[in-house]
Amino acid sequence: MDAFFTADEIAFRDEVRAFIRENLPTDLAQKTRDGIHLAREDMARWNTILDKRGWAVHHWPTEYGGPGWTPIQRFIFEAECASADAPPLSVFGLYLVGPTIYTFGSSEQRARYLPGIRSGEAFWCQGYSEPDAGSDLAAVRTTARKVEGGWIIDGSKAWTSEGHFADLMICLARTNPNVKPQTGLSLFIVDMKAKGISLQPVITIDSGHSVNTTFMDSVFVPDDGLIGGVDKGWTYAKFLLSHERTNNAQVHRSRREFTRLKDLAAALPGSGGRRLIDEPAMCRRFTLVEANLVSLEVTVLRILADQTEGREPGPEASIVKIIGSELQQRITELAMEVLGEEGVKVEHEGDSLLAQEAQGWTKRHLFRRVVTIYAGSNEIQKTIIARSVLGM
Amino acid sequence: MDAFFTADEIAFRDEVRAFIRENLPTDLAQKTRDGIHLAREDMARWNTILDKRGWAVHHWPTEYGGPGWTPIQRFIFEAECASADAPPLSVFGLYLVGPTIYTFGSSEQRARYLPGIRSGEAFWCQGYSEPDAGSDLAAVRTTARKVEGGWIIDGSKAWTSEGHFADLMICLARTNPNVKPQTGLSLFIVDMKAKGISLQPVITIDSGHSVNTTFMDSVFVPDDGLIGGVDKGWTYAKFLLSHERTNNAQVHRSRREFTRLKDLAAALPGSGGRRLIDEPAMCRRFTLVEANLVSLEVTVLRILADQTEGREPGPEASIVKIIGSELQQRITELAMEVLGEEGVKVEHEGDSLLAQEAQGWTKRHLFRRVVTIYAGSNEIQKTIIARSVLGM
Amino acid sequence: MRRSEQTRAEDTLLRDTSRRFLEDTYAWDEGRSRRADRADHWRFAAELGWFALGLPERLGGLEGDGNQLLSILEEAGRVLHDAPLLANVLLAPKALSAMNEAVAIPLAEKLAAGEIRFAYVPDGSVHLSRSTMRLEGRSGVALGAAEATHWLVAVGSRSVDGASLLLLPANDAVRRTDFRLIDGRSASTLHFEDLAIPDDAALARGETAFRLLEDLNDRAVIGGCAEAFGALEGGLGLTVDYLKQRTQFGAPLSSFQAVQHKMAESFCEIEQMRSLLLWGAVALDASPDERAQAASALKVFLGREGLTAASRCIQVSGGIGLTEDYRIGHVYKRLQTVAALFGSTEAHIARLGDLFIPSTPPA
Amino acid sequence: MRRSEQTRAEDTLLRDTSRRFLEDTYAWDEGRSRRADRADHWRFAAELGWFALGLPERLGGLEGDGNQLLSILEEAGRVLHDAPLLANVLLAPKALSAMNEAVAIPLAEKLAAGEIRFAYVPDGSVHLSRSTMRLEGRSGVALGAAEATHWLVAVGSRSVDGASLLLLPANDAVRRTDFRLIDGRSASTLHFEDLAIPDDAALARGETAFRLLEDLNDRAVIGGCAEAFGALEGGLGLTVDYLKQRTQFGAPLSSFQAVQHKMAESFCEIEQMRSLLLWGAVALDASPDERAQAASALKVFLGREGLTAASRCIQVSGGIGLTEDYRIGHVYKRLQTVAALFGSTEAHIARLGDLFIPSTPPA
Repeated sequence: MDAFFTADEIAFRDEVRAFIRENLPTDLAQKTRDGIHLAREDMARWNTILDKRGWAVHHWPTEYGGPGWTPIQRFIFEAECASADAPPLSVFGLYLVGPTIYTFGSSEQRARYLPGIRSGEAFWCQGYSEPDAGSDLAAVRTTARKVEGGWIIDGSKAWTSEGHFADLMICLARTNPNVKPQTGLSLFIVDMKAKGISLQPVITIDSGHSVNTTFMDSVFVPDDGLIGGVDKGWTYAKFLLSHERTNNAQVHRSRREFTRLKDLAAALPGSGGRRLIDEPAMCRRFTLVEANLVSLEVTVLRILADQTEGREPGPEASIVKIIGSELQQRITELAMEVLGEEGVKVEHEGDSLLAQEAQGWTKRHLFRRVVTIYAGSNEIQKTIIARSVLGM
Repeated sequence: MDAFFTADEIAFRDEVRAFIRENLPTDLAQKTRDGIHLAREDMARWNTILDKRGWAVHHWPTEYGGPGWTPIQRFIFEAECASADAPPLSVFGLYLVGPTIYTFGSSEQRARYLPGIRSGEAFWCQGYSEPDAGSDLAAVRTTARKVEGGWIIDGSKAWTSEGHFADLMICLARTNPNVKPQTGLSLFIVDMKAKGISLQPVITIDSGHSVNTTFMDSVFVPDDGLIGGVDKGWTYAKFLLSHERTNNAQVHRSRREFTRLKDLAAALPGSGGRRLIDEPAMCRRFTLVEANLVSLEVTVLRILADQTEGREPGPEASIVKIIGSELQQRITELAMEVLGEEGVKVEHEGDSLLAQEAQGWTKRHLFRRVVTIYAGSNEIQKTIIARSVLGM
Repeated sequence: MRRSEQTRAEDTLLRDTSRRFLEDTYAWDEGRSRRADRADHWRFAAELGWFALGLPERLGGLEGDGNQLLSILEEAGRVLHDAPLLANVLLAPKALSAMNEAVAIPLAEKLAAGEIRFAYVPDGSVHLSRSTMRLEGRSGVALGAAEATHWLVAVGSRSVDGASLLLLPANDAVRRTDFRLIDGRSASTLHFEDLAIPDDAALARGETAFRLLEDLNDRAVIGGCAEAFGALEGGLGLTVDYLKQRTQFGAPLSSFQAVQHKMAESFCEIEQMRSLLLWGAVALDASPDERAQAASALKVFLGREGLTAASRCIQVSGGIGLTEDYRIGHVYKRLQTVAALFGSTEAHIARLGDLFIPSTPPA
Repeated sequence: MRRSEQTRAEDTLLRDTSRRFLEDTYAWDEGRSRRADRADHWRFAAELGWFALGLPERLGGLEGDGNQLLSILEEAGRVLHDAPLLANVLLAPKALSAMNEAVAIPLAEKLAAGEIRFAYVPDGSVHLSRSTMRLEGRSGVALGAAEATHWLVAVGSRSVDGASLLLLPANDAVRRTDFRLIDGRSASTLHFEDLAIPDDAALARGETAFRLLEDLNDRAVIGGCAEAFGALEGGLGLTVDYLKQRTQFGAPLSSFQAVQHKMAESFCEIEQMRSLLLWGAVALDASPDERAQAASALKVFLGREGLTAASRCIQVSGGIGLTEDYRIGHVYKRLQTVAALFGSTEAHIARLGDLFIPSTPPA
């Protein structure tokens, strides 16, 4: 898809590519290839390397340390990082908390919390969903009660990803029970080491631990832990969801994984002396995924191009979550066909390419059932499209 | 699937097969292969031939002229008729009107109307749907007003298939506007030559004419044209829909058409000196349809086996409309890929096999968009399954 | 995709003018003729600059880009236009650009003025003997060949050596079978029976011709998909409007969640197709490999997701969607037609596979 | 499918007894061990007649039919049982029936009593030298091989000439790699490294063995699909129950039309799979071609529609569906496992294609 990029952008890509080649530790790339839930220190190491170059918070405004890139440059940067197997950056600090704080937080909060996110020293988790408020955030029951000098928070949060190693949580809590459900919520910054917080690991179907349930029993949050105004939390949360439209598509990760899968199928033997990828059914399935993946890539590019030129993204922005998540699942489903029997083993034997690759794919395949559910399930996205875009 | 049949049933199949071989006129078989909407006289000719053998109304009770077959025998008979390209029998008289009249009609009505259906001399059409009551029959607006010696019917009926050559209509009309919508409807027998009836042809997207809109302007129906009790029409209509569970699957027609398509793809050249059907993508697509078609066949057989042994069909009966109709469309979609450019021509050149087959397939392909809509759209069927079977 | 403010303004003007003209002259009504290919409309289209847009300046053209050219075809598709615009807006300008200027300039002038019409005659089994300059064989489906004054004939397109691109004046000596397509357009098969052609009829031969034929066919694919896309996008709008009006079970159909989700799915598919068309527009002038990938990806997407999106529109419309008088069935037929022309869906899947899966293992 | 009243009564008794036993001993709870393959349960299963059911009378068996055998596997699948029932209920009885009675009778007696256990060791790349009676190569994934007392080893299954079926006592001289599968079952790969075997270990050779191996593998496919079907049907019930309880946006999830339709679609797929299993049950004893078609059709359906049905259950369950403590993810993993064993989905598509598309044109 080179036809989309200007000469300056191609030059920028070369610069990024060269930097990554020289600075990405090979062991980090290997861990990224092998694993699915990376350790905190591995993510932090890469974050620090990027921060030194000024590239860690690549989509933040320059006043908060961003490099001042256009959305297209960010696309190129992210694509290059993914294709080099660079570790993912911690999604909550970078994409959710940072923009929340520099948009709605006080100047003290900005000074106190943004540097840690930028450098990779501070890890955040998200406290929005609850056991009885999954897709329906208006049903949040966690309460924050005003006391002298702060707030007392009580309740529990579900699906706290990375909560077990996070330093801080951005937490949605009900501050006013007497108004309609959406308007009585506020956003708080909660120290994960505060008294009264306990976590219970949630093991997911890939047998991994990246998610937790967080219990908050009379957790004290000082006054300066409130973000923006009281009872404004819903507005802030919605703003951010509509602001960050393309990250959920995970287009770069999908492209990288699809390329790896293609390489694997080209390295494995198929029947009749052919490579596996040359078996007609396999080749056809790869090709159909390619047609869909390239259409996702262009869709994301077109949203970013609009943003680059200062136009608000049109309704196409609401579809990338749906098509991006479905594609992630199609890629891992294809992987299961490529792996065959090896794909259903928990332990793998030998150091063949197949054995090396199998475990990661199997875990990804299972864990990725989540992507059509989280961040607003695809059913909810479809209702949004029907109502807001099609006016039904 | 021979494993499903008893030796007696295999013998019965041979008998049916021999009869058809000897008695089905070749020109009728040819017309069935070529056309999609058959002429009345062609359907009638075959009906008469079957009637002489006592096989025309093969699923009616013996007291009304049925041959006393088990449901499995009927399955075998229908499969053999389809596979020999016998014309379809007129569906309304045989499957809808006949059972309605022998179940709910008076003995005079039975004596007067059943013989004509059996012999193929009388053709019926159905007057249920209306322009504003498609899937929602409770919205029927056609009225029947009691007058001396009969009823006056006013209103219009949509999608009157075969109305332009039918002798009689079975018509749902509102006899009581003062009760809830479902309970104020009655069933009438309307003479299509009665004063006040006019038809407007509806050309369907295959450019064919099989459907009409029927306008009824003060049409007089004598008292003996009312079937059963006043205001009982809804009950009767529902009873029949639940009684005839497998016909909508059109499994025999699908099997026959799929076999023909397979033969066509085996006769056409593909790339690289292969037969078209031996191209891997084509072979794979045929195979996937086969897996679905065979599962439909067994599903229908299993419902019929239950009926044969006097058990009420279970919930599986409600799914054959859905899977049968989707499969009909998949088969004609595959046909469009087999036909290539020839499939989008309205006129065809030469007398090659491809040219001969193309027109029928194209028309079928277009017209079959209807099968997921009519007889209770597939969306309505899914709601029924969710509510009645799954209790949601 | 990224365009200057000025180009954007030009784009908008072109699209708006085209749409107004098409809606005025080509409004859908139940009684309308299926063939509205009228000479006065063609001349007016020429006045709008549709046929000059794809021509380079040196041939007196407006040197419009891929986005602008496709926007005309999209708008034509939206009203289910059935005149042979594709060959004259997108293909003939390319072919003329490849010709000797002395011959090309007068032809370009007449094309731009709407005085001549080209038809693209895809290859079927056409063979040209180099020694005798005689043409033999049968063409593929050629849209608008009966109404054209000039034929761009693809010959021997399956091999580099046998390839030629011919420009022939439309000619009654060539046996022609005319037929309608299910989407209402007229087309023909040409039968060349030992036809002698002059030396200068061959615009290109051998490898040059082979590349040019691939280019033309990719343009036909991309342009055809643009027409289909316009039809489909219009069809979704029509369907959603109908759903808002149609009441069943006491509520508008548009209020049922299952119907809403079906339309949202079609919307997603249509937006993806719009993205692929954006790629197609820039790929028209990109490397042959990128152009071929964009063309085949579009064709595959149209033949699968595009047709699914259109059939969903028929499904939710119910009975009316099956009638010839209503528009949505014609949208479906337009898509089905484009899916069958210029290489089948499976053929383009195979081609895309060849392009993106390297035939030797990665190093 | 059609059965006498008495057979129906027997079927019901067998199924009810099996279900009660399984639910009692294998009830799902969050803390349960993933491996519940206990010796006392095995003996009780033997007392219920599970292992005698597939044996012919002449071997002291109960001569149950395919429907009855599959009903046990379905019920075991419903509770996500992870002991190696498949080989002992469905495969070993068939292999014993093919053996010399003198050898078979004592083995059958012990199988029926639960005193020995068979494992089916599918072919990987195992080769037997006829002259030296030495075995070389690597097996496929063998469920329960580590716990078995006897191995039924498929050798050279790709050619008529090289095929053998061996019965080997489980043997520490054979290198074995043990591993768990994602659905919690234990399995192994056997590595034969120039292993000498006695002459009488070969139950069959050549064409007889080839046919027997195809039979055993089809049985493994059909039986595996029965287990998967039971899991899936149980999973749908669990999901629908959950949807009725779970409230979002002020209403039970089960009241949303889009959710209802998704579950209806899964229901349709499950019922079709039930039909194919009925075919599989009669096909166990039908002609090799019909058996192969039924087995491959089942496997294809499981690998496509079956997995789709299961993933829809996870989707509508939301977050809880992703947790290891909840049952639906294990249903999905069971289906995924069966889809990968005994030939991949694409391999069975290819096989079904070979079976139903004649290789010569029709006359």
